[in-house]
Amino acid sequence: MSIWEKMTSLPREIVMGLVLIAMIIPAMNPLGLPLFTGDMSRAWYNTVDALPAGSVVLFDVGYGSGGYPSLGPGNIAAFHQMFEKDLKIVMMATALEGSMMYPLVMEGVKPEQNYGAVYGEDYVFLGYIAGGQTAMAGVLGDLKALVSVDYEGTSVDSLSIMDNVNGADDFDLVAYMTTAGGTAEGWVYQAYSQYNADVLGGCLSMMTTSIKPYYDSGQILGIMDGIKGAADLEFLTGHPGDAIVSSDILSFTQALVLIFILIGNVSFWMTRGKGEAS
Amino acid sequence: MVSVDPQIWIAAFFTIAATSYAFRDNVVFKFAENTFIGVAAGHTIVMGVKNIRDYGWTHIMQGEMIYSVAFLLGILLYARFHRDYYWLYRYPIAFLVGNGIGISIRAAIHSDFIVQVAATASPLIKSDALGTVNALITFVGVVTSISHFIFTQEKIHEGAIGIVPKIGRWMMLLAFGASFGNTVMSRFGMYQGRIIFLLREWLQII
Amino acid sequence: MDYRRDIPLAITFLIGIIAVLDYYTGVQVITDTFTLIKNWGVVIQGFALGLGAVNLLRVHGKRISQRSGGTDWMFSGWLLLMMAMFIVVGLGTGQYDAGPTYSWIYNAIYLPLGATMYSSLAFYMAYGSYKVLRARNFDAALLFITAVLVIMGNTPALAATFPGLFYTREWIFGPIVSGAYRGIRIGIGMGAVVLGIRTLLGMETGYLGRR
Amino acid sequence: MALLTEGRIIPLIAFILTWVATYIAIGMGKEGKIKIRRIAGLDAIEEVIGRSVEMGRPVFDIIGMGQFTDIYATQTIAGLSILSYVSGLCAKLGAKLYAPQARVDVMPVAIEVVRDAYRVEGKLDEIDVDEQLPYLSGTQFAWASGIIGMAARMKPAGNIMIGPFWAESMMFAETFDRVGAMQVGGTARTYQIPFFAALCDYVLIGEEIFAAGAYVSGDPQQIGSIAAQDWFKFAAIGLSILGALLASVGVNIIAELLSR
Repeated sequence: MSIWEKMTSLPREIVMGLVLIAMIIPAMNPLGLPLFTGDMSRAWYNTVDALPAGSVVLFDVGYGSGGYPSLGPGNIAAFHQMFEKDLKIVMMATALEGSMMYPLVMEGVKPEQNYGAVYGEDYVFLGYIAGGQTAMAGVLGDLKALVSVDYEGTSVDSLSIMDNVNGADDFDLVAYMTTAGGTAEGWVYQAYSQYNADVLGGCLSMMTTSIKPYYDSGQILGIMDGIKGAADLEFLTGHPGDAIVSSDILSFTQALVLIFILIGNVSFWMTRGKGEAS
Repeated sequence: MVSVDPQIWIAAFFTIAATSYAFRDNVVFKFAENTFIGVAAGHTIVMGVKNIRDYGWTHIMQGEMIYSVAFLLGILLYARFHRDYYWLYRYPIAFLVGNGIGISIRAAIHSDFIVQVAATASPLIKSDALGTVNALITFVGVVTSISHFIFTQEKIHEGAIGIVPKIGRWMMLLAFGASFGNTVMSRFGMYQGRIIFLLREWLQII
Repeated sequence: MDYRRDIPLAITFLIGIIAVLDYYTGVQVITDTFTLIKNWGVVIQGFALGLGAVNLLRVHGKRISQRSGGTDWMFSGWLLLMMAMFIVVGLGTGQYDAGPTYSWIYNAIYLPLGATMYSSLAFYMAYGSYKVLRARNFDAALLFITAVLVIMGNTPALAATFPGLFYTREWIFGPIVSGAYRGIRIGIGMGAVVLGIRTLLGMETGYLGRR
Repeated sequence: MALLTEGRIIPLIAFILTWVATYIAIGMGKEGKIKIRRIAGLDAIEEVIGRSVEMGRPVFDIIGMGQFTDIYATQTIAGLSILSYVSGLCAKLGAKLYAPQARVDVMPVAIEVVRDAYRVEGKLDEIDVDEQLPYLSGTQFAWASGIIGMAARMKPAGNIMIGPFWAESMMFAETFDRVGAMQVGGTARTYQIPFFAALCDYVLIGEEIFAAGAYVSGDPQQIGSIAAQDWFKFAAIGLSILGALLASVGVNIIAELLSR
């Protein structure tokens, strides 16, 4: 067996083991490289930045543990910006695990300590609402007919932030972060097509291409493109966190993947016609 | 210093157990997988009950008895497990399907068809050369990729005009490449969170 | 009339039509009716969340009672135990997902499993990219070019050294992705609408089950 | 309050037209007035099965984890149509078919479909559904590892994956590629198409799976729906070209009209 034949089929354990090492090294020794921010995340940042203080945002925590490593850091950065701008945030979850993500995100933002925000006045979490698009339509339609308590069971009538919030017309912005294709499209259908609302969407990088058409046509005003978008938001808002740390990990792992792709292709062309058919 | 918090240790164990599958299927992974299915189902039940309480029961408590119809329909879902009365579950399913379809297609025709076509029907000539080139590429991409999915007119896939759907296929393959590349980032971006957890919270070396 | 079949089809049609009319018309009585339908929908969906658990109980309960599949039944027992633990802690405290004990077990067990299960595909992805991304024919070559360019642009260290790579990546997400995916989006949208209409009209009855 | 909501006149017209078009097209489908072009992927499927017969190794047909009650039902139905076609060819040419199952509600239909195909060829005794259409698991990773295990043991010469697929698509495509199987993949879940496009010898992109399913099944419902969608695609192309040309010379009439 020639060297190229060996190179064309390296054992999976070797490839995967090297990838694991490539993740651990940069985590221990961060490089702190400069960051280029993408169009879509800058559009997200600018849309929020343009809102006057006191504007009300409807925010869907539409992901669970599977999406947390990618979307959690972005969510924290997004909330930093919103609290800093003195916006009021009405949060809900269309994902089953969304209500478990809420405390994790809030631990990262600490709105009481950092911004003097008060629960019930400046932000509220309505909890998980089942039904996907039905839940979205319910909240945007006649909110109080559907929701009467927040996620801890407190009556919404006793929370001042909800006094003037009855449906889509009272939200100045609808934003979501999700791992589900149906949720990403659903908010466009229910918020944009139904109420012509301003929508921002955050999703995993693998979904970005599929919801990009909505961004091009102005149905979504900004996209937070997975971990890259999260790093952009951390950078733009000036609150560096896990996403920027992960940039270094991405550098190492993806560089390694590129090397493997190169090996794969060179060895493929060198052995072409020799063993490929069998 | 390694963590002494039992919660962190349990989490670290499950992180490593779930990762092990990528290298080889094994009994520890099987244990982790069964745990995962169990807790996911448990969590779903908890959220289901809370959902019924918050959005159904509270209404009934406030005297809106009409919500008891929703309770009846909800309970009928479980008729599917009965040998003779299984067909009763079709009533609530029919309700959910009608509502789900109605609520999505009424807007889909606007979001996915009208707005998208309107966005394509925009000037091809922009103020700068790059803008014009980009607009042209986008336009060609839209028209040719739609034409690729026309199945009842054989003629557009033959002869000289057959190049149009073919270009559509090539454009889509280029776009899929971009999607593939982004997915690589997506997966690594997700796993890095676990690495940071293991090193920071469990081993406490960063 | 077959009340096992025709009534469900009529329900689907009626509810779907009210949803559609609510969108296109401004008649108050329709809007009010549809608000009620939506709110009922949320409640029924809450009930539907239990279906999966009942299925699990049936499958794994059978496995345990038959002691089947070598040691498989022990795993089944563990699975049901874990399910029971979450239910007891969640419902028993009366605080559901907002309770501290529930948070503790969630963060110890569910969170690491959920976060790792899908992300460990990263390793597959790495090996897959090595085995797969090969310019073996024209189609694969097209995919290969943009995939490699996007990975390079997404690699912060490379982009910092050669900014052009980052802008190339941004450009690919411009006209190329926009064009092709808009075409795909139009197709998917119309497909969904036509299927929806077929279902409302009772031509598509798969959801009724095949028994 | 106005009877019709403002800004929704064009969407309403489009909606009614879709309704009418679907009705007419399905009627035309029933009368056999619509012809669907043969998708190149179907020829590839024949080649996969022929190759398996030559090599004396089995063929896999995976239809995914979709159910009849979720929004991917049409993809599952397309997958079942293809399964029927594949099992017919396997019966005729003498290839051994494996079609592992993941859903309890789809499985009985799949078994019927396969048995019918073998019955038509008069070879019902050559199929053992318990062995060849096993129920693996309804859980994603358990199902994936079950199929990966089967593939590693049996070294199939061909693999056909048409239906709805999730993250397991990459695992399947990679595993079957490793054991040297020729693959045809197709799904309308756009997120997963890149993996099939990269790994399979032939890929059916998005709606091609519906056209392929309709072609092999000859079901007027499916054929009619495809025709109705085609009419709208022509409209989209026409409006786009006309609109873009007019807009380029400063007449923005189409985009304005569409926003009514």
